[in-house]
Amino acid sequence: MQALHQKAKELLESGKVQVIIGYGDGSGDRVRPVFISKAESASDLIWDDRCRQNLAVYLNKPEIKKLGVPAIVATPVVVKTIIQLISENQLKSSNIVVLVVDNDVVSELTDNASLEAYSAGHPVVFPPFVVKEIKDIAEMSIQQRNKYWQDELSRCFKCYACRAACPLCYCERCLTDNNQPQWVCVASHAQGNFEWHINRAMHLAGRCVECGSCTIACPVGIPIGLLTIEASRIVKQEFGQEPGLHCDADSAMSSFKVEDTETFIK
Amino acid sequence: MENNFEPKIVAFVCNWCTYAGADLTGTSRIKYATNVRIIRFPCTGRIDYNLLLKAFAQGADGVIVSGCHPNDCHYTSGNFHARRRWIVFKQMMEYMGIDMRRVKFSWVSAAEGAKWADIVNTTVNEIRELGPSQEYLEMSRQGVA
Amino acid sequence: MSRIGVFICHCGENISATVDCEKVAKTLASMPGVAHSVDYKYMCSDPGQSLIRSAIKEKKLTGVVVAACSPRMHEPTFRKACAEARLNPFLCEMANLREHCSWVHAKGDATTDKAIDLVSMLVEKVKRNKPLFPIKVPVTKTALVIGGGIAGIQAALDIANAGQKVVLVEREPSIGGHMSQLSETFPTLDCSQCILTPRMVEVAQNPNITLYTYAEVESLSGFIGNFTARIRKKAKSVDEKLCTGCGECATACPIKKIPSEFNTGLGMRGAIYVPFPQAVPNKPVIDRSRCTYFKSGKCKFCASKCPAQAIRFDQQDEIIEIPIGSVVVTTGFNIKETSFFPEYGYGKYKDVVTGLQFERLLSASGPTLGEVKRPSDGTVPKKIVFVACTGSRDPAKGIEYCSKICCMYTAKHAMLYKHKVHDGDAYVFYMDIRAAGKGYDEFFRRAIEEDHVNYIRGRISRIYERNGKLIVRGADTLLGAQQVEIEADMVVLATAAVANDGAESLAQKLHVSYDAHHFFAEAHPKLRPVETNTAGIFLAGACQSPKDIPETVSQASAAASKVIGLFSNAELTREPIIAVVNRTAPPLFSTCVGCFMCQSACPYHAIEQEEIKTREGKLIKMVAKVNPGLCQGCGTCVAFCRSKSIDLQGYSNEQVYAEVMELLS
Amino acid sequence: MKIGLYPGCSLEGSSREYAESLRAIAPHLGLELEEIEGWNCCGASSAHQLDHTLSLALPARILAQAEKQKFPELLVPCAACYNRLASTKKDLANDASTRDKVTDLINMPYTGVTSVQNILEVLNLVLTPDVQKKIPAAFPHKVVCYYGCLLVRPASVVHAEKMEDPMQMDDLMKRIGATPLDWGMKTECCGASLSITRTDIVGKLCGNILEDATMRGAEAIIVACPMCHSNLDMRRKEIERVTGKKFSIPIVYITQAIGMALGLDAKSLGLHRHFVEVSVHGKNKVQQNVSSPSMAAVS
Repeated sequence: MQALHQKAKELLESGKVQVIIGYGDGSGDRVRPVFISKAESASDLIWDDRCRQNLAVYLNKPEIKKLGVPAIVATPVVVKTIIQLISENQLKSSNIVVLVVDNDVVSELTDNASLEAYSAGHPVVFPPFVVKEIKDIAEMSIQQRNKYWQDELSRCFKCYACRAACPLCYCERCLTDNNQPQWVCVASHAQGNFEWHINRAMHLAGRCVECGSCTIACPVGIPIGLLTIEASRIVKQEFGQEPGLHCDADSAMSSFKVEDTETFIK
Repeated sequence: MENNFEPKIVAFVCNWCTYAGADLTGTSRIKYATNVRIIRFPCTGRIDYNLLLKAFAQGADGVIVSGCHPNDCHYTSGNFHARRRWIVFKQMMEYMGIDMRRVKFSWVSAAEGAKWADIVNTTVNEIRELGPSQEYLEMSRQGVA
Repeated sequence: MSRIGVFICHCGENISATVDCEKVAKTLASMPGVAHSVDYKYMCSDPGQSLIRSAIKEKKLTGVVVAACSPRMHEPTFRKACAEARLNPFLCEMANLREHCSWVHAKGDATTDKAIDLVSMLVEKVKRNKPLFPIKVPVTKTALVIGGGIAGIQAALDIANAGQKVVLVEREPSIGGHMSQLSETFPTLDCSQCILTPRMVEVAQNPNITLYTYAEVESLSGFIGNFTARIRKKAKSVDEKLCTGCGECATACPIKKIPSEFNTGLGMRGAIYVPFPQAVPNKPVIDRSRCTYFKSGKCKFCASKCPAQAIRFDQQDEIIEIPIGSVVVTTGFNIKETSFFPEYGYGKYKDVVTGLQFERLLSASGPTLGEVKRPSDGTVPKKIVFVACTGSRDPAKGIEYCSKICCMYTAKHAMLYKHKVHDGDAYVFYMDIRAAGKGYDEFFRRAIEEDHVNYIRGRISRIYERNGKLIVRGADTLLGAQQVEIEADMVVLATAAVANDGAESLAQKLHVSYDAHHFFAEAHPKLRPVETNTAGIFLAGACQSPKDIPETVSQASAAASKVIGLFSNAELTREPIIAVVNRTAPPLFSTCVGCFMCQSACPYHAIEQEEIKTREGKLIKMVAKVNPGLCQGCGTCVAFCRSKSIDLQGYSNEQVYAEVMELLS
Repeated sequence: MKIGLYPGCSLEGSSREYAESLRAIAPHLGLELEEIEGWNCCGASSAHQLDHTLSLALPARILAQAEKQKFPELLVPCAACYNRLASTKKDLANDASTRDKVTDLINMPYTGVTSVQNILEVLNLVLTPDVQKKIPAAFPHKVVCYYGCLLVRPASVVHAEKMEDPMQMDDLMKRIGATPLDWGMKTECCGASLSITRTDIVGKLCGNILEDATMRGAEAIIVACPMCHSNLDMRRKEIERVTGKKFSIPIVYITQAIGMALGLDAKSLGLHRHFVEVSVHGKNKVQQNVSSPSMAAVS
């Protein structure tokens, strides 16, 4: 942690960055995002395995942009998110400083190549309970899956916390806010929830870097991360394309290969 | 037992190939079932998967999506993008428990009038076997009621 | 509240035979938003159309649905009728009750109900149609012709003589293409140079034509009427203005032993050379890969000998950017080398030559000044075997098409050989003779009857050399496939005509599609043979598929007429079925968040990035913008856009959504 | 290099010299040949005229046997057997239903793992530069290489590049010091099985081959197929009767040529079995080679 504090102080004092986005103590034993712009309060930054929210979601917020060049304390999935956002023209590696901490050694990643190298070296590892959930659902029949998701999604009351937590959900007017025509029913009944969650999954297919922030954010504990994990799995299996690896990658869903294969179009 | 359930099926087709193929079915006077209504799109690339969701929500029992064969697309790549979209959408729907046998994807060129009639007839028979689309209707009714 | 007019057509009784038209009209009359609903026997007839026009005026209709045949048939007709009644044509839609309903179903309620559904679906759509106006696009009145063979020359001259500007780009040091390498041309045997050279001179002298030789297209961007071409003028190392074409440099150049491309390797040229005597422009270029100065910095003989001091060793490649309104691709073809055929010796035997090489031997300006001599020892061959279909019509060689011109030039070769070597024997192995042009069959018959060329129907299996002679082993299928072995002095292979090298990369630069053999793809084989799927880019000649000179010239003139037609009006009008990115009031400016995935999805590169700035010029956000000239209205971007910020006029999200809702309600 | 060997009937019968010469040179090339146990006939040309499934089952059983004995590669010196095994492997590879039918017939597990190699491919692997060092310019003769048909065709099965003008044998001959001449009859037909029914046709066809080779001054015709050898060598009298010309050019297996280059004695190479006296020999001194087939690799 000291190395992180030292680095944060240096960056702020040198004026290289105007704000450090990192993790600080939250209520109870939880951790919450902190935005440090004064060198003295650099020591508020903490770094342990409780730090799991995806801080990249704050990089494009107008309030942060107003402050100037931000630095961000990044877990591997945050680095992947930044690479994906760069490939979607939302960020430029030149005006952010990414701090990665590996067993108390802090290093700065300030260009595409270093981000990509770091991301390549840190594949996503699912916690055991997620692995188990994925396996359970995979073994279900289509009826069982229908029942499972109907039950889970029935708890959704359209608070859209998942949308707020996801750094890749950066649309200013979301599909759900569209009422001419009303693509997604507003009410949080079975149909409205189904339409929202399948659209969220389709929109993140080939883009979700599986950081799990949406699952963390869901107040009623629906494992909605599984949906976007499945969407990205389909894209990787069918088209061999993985998000968060290259800053100049072509997005899987807006490109194609003549030799894409399928068996159901007759 | 004579199954005389008449399924309601909507077909999303591309104007340059399948719509023209259906025209050819007409000019060749090939008869087929009346259950299908065709909606014309400039290209399969234009067909939004949300339309399928809306169709089922409105009580459709089956959907046909058809367009140009690969490399035939009037706009060179609309059907390739559509293919990628359907590959992901089909598996996502099945992952969330929706039986995708009610959706028929096909390539029908402007010269395949007979094939269009055959697709319509086989789809109508298959959907008749599956019966009315229960799980989606329940989902809509359960919420709205 | 919309006031929609519904017009149900009986189409004689094509529709009314199985659809109860009156019932459909009556049912639609009670549909909300429908102000007028009638049925009539022939809607597309003049009285039918006047029904629509008068209804629009009397009932002040805001939209029209004509339920009749396929919109692919009469949509333009009814849209024109609405326009005449001062209703925007794009507020008129058609329901297909004939091909999709009456002709394919039996009479009965189900059919009539389906008809009602189809019409009511279109009514809901029309309620949400917006008036649209054709897109006007300015047109730059300069044509770019790529390729200076006979096709390019003809197209350039036709366009220039119509008063339009032309830029003709040719890769070789001189225009003329393959035609300048021919001796005489079938079927009239008039000398190729005599009929071609005047045209070449005309190109050089025509004020409307800017000629760039030894130059290639670097890139082409933009769209119909508004292309920008970047041409790379390769350094000729000679100042074209000063050079008088006297040829002193060529004689002075110490390097003599470079196989001349023009003479297909049978003749030699120097490092500084003019490809052939009648070259246009008749100015030399330095082949920098073979010139001693560029290798070791010494020599410079040509510079010392040049009376006009025109040699420029330090000249660099030059890139020119030209606004272009239309492009004609006339890059021509190539022929397979003998080394491609293992069964005929892999190009080991000097006396096994291609048709083009034999043309050079026959040509008066050729390496043997028109005398037929064996490349190996220079003796006059007494027995020549001509082999048709070498590589062509041969799926095993990957060339399954017929190269179209070989039967005719092989007959010509045999005739010219007999004219030059009276006591010589000419054999032609053929599969089928293709001589379908005007005067072609008579020409080929003359070869047999007057010049006694021995035509043997059969393929040859192998050629190998045995004590100085070429043993040609074949079969004569007209004599029961009897084995034939000929000891020939020389063999001429009529090798397959293939796409010119570099065709694929040029096609990719122009975004024009090409087939598996790298020939350019025409928009429609029968109805649009000289157009491509990319608006404003036309094709002519053998670059589209192998063809002879008469066909090439007629295609060139056809392509030229397309260009002249395009340039004849100041602006270009295009159907307004295009995508539009929404714009909203500040501070949002647009719901588009600039992910630009639509840009990579667009096959026509029609989506650009627009910078939205404050008055002081500070960048607020980047949003997508559709170029109306390029967008062809496929809608892939619309269905793809996650935030639904882009919509397709004529098939908007609201319209298609309404169609689905109405259809299933 | 240890490799499975499928000799086939002719290497045990009419072309014993091909097998003897192969076994004689094997140790010198570091080649360890291990014959397949209980091998059966490959069906040759007769099987696939009678019954297509039989013509697949016979070679499949051989390959299944090779799999049982865990041979990654299988050397098949005879061109006909090689062609049958290679085409069966290809046919069964992409036709699951026939594969199941055949595996039932031979009731042995067959997956098609073993790769089928002909004599030229194996010799190309083992005749390495350091082996060449041991036999410098040891077979200094002008020769022509006759490939025949089954070693180079059909292209889909036998991936010989430059099918019309193959060079593998010419290349091997260069490695042992010979000078292969360019000639037109490399892949011309020798008449094959017509040598029994229509020997006159074989006489005419082989006559062309022999005449062309002799005319070019070749001292021997190198072959790698029992059928080519027997037609060009054993039928020499009929050929001379049909063509009315005398040919004394010997027909030598490539394995015999290598054997002579290694200086092995004529008897161990089976040269005494030829009808036409072998007038060429290796430069190195003749050494008595008593290697028996099962002897492990010497060098």
